[in-house]
Amino acid sequence: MARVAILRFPGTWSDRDFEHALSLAGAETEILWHEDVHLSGFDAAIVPGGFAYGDHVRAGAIARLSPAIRELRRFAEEGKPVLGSCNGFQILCEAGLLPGALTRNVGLEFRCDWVRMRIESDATPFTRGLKGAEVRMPIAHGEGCWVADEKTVERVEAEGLVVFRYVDERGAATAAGNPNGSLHNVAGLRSAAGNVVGLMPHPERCAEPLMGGTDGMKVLDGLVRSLGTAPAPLGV
Amino acid sequence: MSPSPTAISGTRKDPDLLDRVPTEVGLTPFEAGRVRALVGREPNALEWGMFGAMWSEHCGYKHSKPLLRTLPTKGARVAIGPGENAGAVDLGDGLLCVFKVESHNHPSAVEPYQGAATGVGGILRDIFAMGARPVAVLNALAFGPPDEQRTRRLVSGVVGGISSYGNCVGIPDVGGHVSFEATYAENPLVNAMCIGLVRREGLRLAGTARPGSAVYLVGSDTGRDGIAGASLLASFELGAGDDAKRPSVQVGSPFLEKLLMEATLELVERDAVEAIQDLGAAGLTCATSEVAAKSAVGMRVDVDLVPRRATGMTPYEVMLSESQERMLVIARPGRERDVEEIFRRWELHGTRVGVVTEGQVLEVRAGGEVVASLAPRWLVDDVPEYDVTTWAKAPSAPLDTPPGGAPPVTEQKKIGLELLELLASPRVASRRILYRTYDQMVGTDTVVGPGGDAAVLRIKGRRDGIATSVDAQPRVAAVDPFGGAAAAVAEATRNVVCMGARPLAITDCLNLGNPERPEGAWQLERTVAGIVAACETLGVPVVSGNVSLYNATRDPLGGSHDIWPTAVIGAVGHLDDVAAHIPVTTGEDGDVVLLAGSATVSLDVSAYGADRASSGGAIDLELESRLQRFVLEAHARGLLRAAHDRSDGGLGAALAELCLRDGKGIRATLPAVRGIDKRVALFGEGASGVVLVAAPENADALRALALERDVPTWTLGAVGGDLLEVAPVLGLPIAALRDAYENGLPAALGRTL
Amino acid sequence: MRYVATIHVRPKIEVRDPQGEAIVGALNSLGLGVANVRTGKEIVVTFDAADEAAARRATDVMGRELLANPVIEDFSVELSGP
Amino acid sequence: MRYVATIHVRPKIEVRDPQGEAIVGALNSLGLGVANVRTGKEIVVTFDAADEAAARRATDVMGRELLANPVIEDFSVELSGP
Ligand SMILES: Nc1ncnc2c1ncn2[C@@H]1O[C@H](COP(=O)(O)OP(=O)(O)O)[C@@H](O)[C@H]1O
Ligand SMILES: [Mg+2]
Repeated sequence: MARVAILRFPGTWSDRDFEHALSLAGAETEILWHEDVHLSGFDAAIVPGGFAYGDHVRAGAIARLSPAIRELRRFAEEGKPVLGSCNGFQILCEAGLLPGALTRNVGLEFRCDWVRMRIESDATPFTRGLKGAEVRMPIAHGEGCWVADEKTVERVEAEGLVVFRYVDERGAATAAGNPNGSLHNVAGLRSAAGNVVGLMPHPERCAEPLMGGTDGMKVLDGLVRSLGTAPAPLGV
Repeated sequence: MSPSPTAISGTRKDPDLLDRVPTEVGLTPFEAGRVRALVGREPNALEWGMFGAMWSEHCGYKHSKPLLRTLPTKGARVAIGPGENAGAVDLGDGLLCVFKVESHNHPSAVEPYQGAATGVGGILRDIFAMGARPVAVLNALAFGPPDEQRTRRLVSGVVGGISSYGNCVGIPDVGGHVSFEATYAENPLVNAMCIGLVRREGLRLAGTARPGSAVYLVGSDTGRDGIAGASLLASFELGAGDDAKRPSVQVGSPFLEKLLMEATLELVERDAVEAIQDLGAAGLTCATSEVAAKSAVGMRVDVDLVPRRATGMTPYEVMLSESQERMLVIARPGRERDVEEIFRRWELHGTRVGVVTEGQVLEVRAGGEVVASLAPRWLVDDVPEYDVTTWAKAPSAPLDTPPGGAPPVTEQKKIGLELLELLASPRVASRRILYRTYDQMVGTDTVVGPGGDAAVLRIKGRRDGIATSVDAQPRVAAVDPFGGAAAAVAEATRNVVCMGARPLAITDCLNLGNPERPEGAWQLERTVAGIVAACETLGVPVVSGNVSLYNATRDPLGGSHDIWPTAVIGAVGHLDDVAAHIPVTTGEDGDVVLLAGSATVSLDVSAYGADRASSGGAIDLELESRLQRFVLEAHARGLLRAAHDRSDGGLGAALAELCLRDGKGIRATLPAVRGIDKRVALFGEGASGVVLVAAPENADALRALALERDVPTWTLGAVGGDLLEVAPVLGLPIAALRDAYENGLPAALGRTL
Repeated sequence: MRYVATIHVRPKIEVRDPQGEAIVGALNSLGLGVANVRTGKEIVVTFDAADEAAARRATDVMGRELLANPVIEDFSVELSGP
Repeated sequence: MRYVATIHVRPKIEVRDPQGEAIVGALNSLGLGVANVRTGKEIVVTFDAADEAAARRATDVMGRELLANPVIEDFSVELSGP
């Protein structure tokens, strides 16, 4: 069975939610405290949502100093799948594992809502075969506005690193579909190698019908299938 | 008898101080006499301070306790009644649902953002102090008119504070209530409710500390913030002369709260603790004396060991500081290492500050000396009680503020336009602009979040679930405190019923004015009586609650008006199968739309408004009870497609909200009730009304069941089309309804959605 | 006339600063010997005023009415220009 | 030796500052003629270092490693003490 590590920093709160959703996807999970993160023996790692260290200074800034990040970097360099959602995406950007930075939503407010996204890259273990698909997932963040300098933005687009892009009801990447003012409607990115993926929305919150949607299961199921050992997922 | 500590210098020498000190800590001469009689000597300044805080209205419930005893608190499903940090109901199979509502009105008036944030922090601690994991928060708010600058600042601050705190800790906000009425302009209401879950064996109560056990203080360092703030001592001038300038504003740290919560729950899970108590009002004084009194033990605390945030703090300041995010933890003997290890791993500052002792004395030490020595029960159990009914007096003249509030509609417009205006009005319009700033889904248990009649939560690993709603009926209460309180209980439980859940119990927060005035006393008495009557008839006990008195508002002439008596009621209901709740839908094309319960409505205290209210719209509690049971039975028999409570905005708003769920139309006619004007029928408000939607093949069975259960029904029409049509008075496109309903509040607050 | 004002907003000394507390911990984990941290905001405003006295009055309004919360924060102004 | 450093963190000029934009609107609604606002942070750190050179190195570490994100922010340091 696929073994997935879920990192827990002081202030993380989506750890249990991922644990539950991944168990539905047929993965074996373990929550690791950030001070004792040893990833050998794991097939993939999740950096979940939350307010690590209260998001003080900037979201993810203090978490970046944790010993867990060194281990995560090593793990990512080995080509192992890493998924950061919400605060996890912020931490991955702060750690330099993904380009750019996440700043305060242009509306200056925390926003909890459902958003639509188009999957633009299937060169990741999470989105294989999903290119072009439109998905609906919840967001819950106050600092999800992705920014970068012009050159980085160009490179990100040229290399096809955008994995998730906010779209409106008609499927267009307009301001109306963009909940936080992210440049180019970026909702999620991948690393050049494709194994590290971060996104602001919460796939673990839409992994069963009772939660109002199942598109998140596509991403988690994609991971488990890419690890090649999964039984058929439950509940979708 | 307790050892007599050396008096803090000054107390005895200066005869003037003898009377000034008790007054300054908020005690009346009568109460000071009681203190002296209990203690048997002249207390020192610290001891006076401890009495002042513990005997304050906030901690001691002086004016409400006798009335609160009349509340029905027993029931087959009640696991813990009032008296603990929170109450609890039994969900079966060893799981308890713990919940409570708490007010933070005064702090929020002073500093809306921090006041509301620390209100959320406080109620969370009440829940996890019992060993329960918080799974949801709700909030009930009341503000003045939204077009006023002051209101807008309060709304932004309060909602921002709630959102920042709850989101950071990671507890979903699943529902609430917001009133906008002039009466709250100066004195907003900020009530927060929290729900937690705990296995029976994990429950921790305060009364289980045993002599010899170590006492730890964990969490935030103790600062000078909010020294005795809860005892209404805005500026207590003991000690250094700059005390008055110290803000009593407390700044919360949700990050620390999250760590404190996880550490506390781990302490309980590993069974390393004997008792836990959160530090709230009156800080260390309250926590130590409550644990000691409830456990019938004593406690020795050395204030020198308390980690401080400020230098030079006196024992008085340490004992009465209300710094946030602190817990008192009584370790099991032999488990001190585990306790300390858990603190350390959660990166928390936890310090041993004392020990539980045999004799029933709370002894405070500083600099190697005893600086206070009091029996805990004096502070906790011997609080004087006042029977407000002895001076209660109904107001002789009707209220001078028309509770309808809105200007009377003199020149009547087209009724369709009136409905749109009503949907856009602050009393009715969607609260989405506020609750979308709250994380509603963290925890992945929210099956129905804000926006439905009640929220629905699943419980992972189980089939059953919880429904919860928090409500208030201030306009009704303004003219009839009894009726308003009863209507609030009815609405909260009815909202839960509209999700298909059986109400198990309620929690209540009594937000009222000055109980020392005859009218305030009368309002308090009538409010409690209304809750009692509704609870008894509806069969729901009260398991927890909170009282916030002295909510008063100043008028331009410098006089002081109490706010409308506002009972905020939080209801918790149970669903055997959470997946089988009544869904938040409009229904299918051709489905039959009915009104069940009561068609007796009036514009008197409605959102639509009337020039003068003559009555508060009496509630027939027997009918309410039959209605709730009927809806549940109809749902159990599979007869319902949808249900929606008729509340603010009357039947017109209820039908419009039903249409907006799926964006489907409804064709309806008004219930034919003799002598009722069409505006009254459409916009009038009254308790005990639910709009039901049923598949055509079930409609007859539904009506037959209603007849059998003695619940009147009126067939209104059918789902279909893309208009809300109420023949013969209006026909409105869904898009227009949506625009009015969604943009109404942003517009009123001067924002864009 | 165009002026530039830098308005410094700081929590009052006796008010708790949880962000500062978190930074102390983080900096010490980097091996620095940090005793205390206080965090504040700095708002640089470019604006027009008739003269320096008017500019000072304007910055005072900015601080009092909007940028600082008088209950828990103090502010100070550095004015430059025109 | 004890030093006090004030570290100013400002968004890079090309990065959008929505908070600054909101303040422009709010200040203008107070009737002030505001052209532009940029918001930054100001962190006052009290810390120990062997000497001034060490103190400067320490503040550099603070800014680079934690207080400013080079992708979006610049920082500057004012050092005083011991
Ligand atoms: N302050 C709030 N926070 C979260 N949700 C709220 C708040 N106020 C209202 N709501 C939600 O908005 C919906 C409508 O509220 P309300 O008009 O009071 O409904 P009802 O009349 O059915 O009680 C409910 O789902 C309620 O939970
Ligand atoms: Mg309501």
